[in-house]
Amino acid sequence: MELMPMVLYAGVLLQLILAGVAAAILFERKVIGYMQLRTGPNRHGPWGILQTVADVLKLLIKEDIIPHAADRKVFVLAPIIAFVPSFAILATVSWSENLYAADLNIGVLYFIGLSSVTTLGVLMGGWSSNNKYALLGSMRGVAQMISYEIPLVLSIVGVVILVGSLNLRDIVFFQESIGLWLFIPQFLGFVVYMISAIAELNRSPFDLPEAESELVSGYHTEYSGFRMAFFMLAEYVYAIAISALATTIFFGGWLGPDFLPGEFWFLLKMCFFMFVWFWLRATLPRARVDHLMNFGWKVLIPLALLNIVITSIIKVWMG
Amino acid sequence: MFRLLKGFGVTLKFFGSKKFTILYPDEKVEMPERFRGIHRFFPDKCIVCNMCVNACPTDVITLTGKPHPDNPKKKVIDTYNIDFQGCILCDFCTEVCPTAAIVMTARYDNLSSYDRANHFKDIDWLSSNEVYGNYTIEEEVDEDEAGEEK
Amino acid sequence: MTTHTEEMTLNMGPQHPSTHGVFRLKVTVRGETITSAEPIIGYLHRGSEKLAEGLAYSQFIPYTDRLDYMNAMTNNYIYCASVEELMGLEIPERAEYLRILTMELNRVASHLLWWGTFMLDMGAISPFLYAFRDRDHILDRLNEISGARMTFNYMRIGGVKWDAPEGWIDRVKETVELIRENIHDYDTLVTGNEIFQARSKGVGYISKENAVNWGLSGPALRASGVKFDIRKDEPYSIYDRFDFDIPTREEGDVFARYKVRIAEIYESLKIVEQACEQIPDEGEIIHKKGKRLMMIKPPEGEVYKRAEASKGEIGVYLVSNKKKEPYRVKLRRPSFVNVEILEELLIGQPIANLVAIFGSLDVVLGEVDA
Amino acid sequence: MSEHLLNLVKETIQNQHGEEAVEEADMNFEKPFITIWSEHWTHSLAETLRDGDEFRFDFLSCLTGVDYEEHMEVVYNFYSFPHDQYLYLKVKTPRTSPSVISVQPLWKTANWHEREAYDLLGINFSGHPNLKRILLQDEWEGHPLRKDYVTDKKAMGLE
Repeated sequence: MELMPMVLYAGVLLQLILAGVAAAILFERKVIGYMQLRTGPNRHGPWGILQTVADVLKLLIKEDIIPHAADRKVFVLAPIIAFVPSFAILATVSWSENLYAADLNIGVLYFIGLSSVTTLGVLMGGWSSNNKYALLGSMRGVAQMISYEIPLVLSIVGVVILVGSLNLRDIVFFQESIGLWLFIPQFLGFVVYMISAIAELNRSPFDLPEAESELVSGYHTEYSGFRMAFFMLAEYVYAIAISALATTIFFGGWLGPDFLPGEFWFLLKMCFFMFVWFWLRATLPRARVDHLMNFGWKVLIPLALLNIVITSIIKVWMG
Repeated sequence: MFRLLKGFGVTLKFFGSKKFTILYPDEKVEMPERFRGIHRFFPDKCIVCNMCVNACPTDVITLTGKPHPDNPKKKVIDTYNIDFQGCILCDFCTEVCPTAAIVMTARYDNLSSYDRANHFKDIDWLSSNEVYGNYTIEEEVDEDEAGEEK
Repeated sequence: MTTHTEEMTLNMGPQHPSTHGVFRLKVTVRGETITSAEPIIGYLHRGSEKLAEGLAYSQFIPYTDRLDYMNAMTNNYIYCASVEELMGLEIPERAEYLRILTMELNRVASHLLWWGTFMLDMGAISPFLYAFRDRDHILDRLNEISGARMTFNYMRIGGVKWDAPEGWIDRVKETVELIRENIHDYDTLVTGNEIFQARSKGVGYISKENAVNWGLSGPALRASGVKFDIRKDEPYSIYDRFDFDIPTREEGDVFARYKVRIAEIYESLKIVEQACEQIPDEGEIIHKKGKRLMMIKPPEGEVYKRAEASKGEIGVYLVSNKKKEPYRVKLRRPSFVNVEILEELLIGQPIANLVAIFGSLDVVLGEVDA
Repeated sequence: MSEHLLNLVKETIQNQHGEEAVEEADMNFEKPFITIWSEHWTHSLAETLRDGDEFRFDFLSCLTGVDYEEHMEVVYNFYSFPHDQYLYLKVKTPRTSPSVISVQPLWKTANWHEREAYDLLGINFSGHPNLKRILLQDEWEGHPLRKDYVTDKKAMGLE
């Protein structure tokens, strides 16, 4: 792409993503509210539609507090470092057959590689706050995100072996050609992906870095106002990105019956993933750190490896 | 092994079931007759016997009386104050009152204010506090019914 | 390059999201492992015992509401019962049944609330709201009979304040049915959950000897294998007329305390049902001496009376010197005693277990600080 | 049954500390009730109560202090799970410098009970590992549950 359309695409996408995050937060609060016999937000706008807008506005006009004892430069930089990669990885997502930014032949690698930079933001935020809860939270967060990065990558390897390409668009075309979404032949990989994605996102039941009953608010305890908003934004953009990736590689991307455009199917599948994550949050208690680590290293990684072995055998055997 | 999956069924069941929330300022909980809400005072009934002041465990009631204009042996109420900063709505004042001059309404939501000093309520406020619940007096019942019919 | 690690002092509270009120726990941690813990209390101290010395006997009843505000009926009861014992009052039959009904309903409400907040500590948010919904049904019933939702001030020396309103007993029966059904759902949601079991089984073990020596009472004691319930072993009021079990567990861990409380809800519902059947249709509800609120003067003497509250053994030690006011009231608050064991229990545990252990003891700070 | 226990405890104390050690021994609401002076309340006696075969008072239900103006009393309410029996033990101590031995080493639950009694009544429990204020703040003056404690609002500067 040329520079101008690229900038334009990024600008439009940013706006859409912001709207998407606002919708996702509302969606989350509504879903969880309904599951808890509440109605969720309902004061701002019909059906509480403007609730997130009001929240964001409130965050933006709040006083910008930087704790006296904080490491100022790192403290300021941390939310940005956490947010930027979560947005940058969206470049490779192909929303439909024709709507995409970069047709990258190492799309999967780019996606996974860049997203792990967020870890750095978490660590920086937790360390620079000079707060004990934040420090513990960020330590937990980093340990968890690094550990779960491995099963996450390994679970995708099975798909890559089957398809023979790292290009996200090729993966969808492959699914179109065999007429089957990959979560069926790659069911084991899919399960491992779903579980480690939750841990990657620090969402319930693996939300240990921000376990509010233990660590107040984890690594962003000291953040407020728009810096806090940045962390929140990063978290939700990341949730959107991960569900976009899941949609692409396991659920056939934009594929779907013809009477509706591909973007619609893509969004619908993403919504499904988001709903599952909210559902989990409403149902499960929080896991404990050591259990989480044990589970990641002793269960998920062997499972993912097993999946790779099986896939390779099938691939070789089938030709 | 996967008994945790059952939990998803439970939350999903609640997802579709009726919501329990009461949208507070629009709809309010109907308090039962006995509900111990904020007091109402009837100056005409009061015989200035000081029972409520003695019975109050938090000492928030203060009152003074003045001689009855017709019968100097009797007294009528002059000032009557409750300091709601300390009132714990325990109902002892109404329990000991021999003439039911101080009663508790079913109201619970008209004390909020921005200033603590506003919680000091005098005889005017207390006697004009709206009455509903257990302690309706005859005339007001008629008025209420008339109002509903309209 | 040399590295060294140091211990870190971490303040949990008094304004921490999971301290159940204003409770401060000063812990030192090495990494995430607790090396020492010191509970610091008193942030909610209101001097109840001193206040009692300046008030007439009846006037202290609303203050007992504010000790364990989740289970105020039993507090009401034990205070009134100790004065009654000093005075040697006979309580009318119907009043006794009303007392049992309200106390047991309140116990269910208290256990439900514990269940909700405990699960919130464990990171599950939905149970909290489900528990509050069912608790509300009970609070509505208690509101109908006593005129308040939490600080009931319902019992009087010699009886109870109000008789049951019309149709109340039937509504209680309906509520019991409703709650029994719902609890089953909640059980499915939580008890079988593997994450929850992994976090609670084997965590916070208290041995039988330790539990007795530390003076634990109530569900915490029974979860350690001591089959003791004051309602059964030393029946007060008319508890000997009802048929119910004392749930006990041998494990002594967080999960055992959880199971004991859930089982106790079922037992309490059983008692409520039986009381609804047995209650006489009408009758006096208060002894005639108790009717004159401000004129209660027990004879000289002292008495220690205890009862089974939802958190454990609540006791009142009352000294009377034949005046209008009590000479000395000592309140043995179960939470105050139960929370004490924390300093020993937490050592060597990771921070994530802290909230589970603390939550499993079911502590209400209004009661700890009196 | 309970009277038998009362005599038993009485004899035990008299054996350990002489005939006049027991100030008062009575039944109070069908429960044995014994008063002794603080110099006779010793660890060996407490240990006998906890471990002696007839007593086995393993549960210290409540510990409190009372200010009787001419003297102070610490009241122990013991319960025995194995024998299902009670004992009230009142330990008298002079008001000027009230001091009683700490039973914390025997019943761990006594730890906070004793701290509370120290905090509110100013009774000193010798041998307590951490005897400091528990409910009131550390710099509080006086002991509120003493009968001569000034509760006047004006004197406390609240009005």
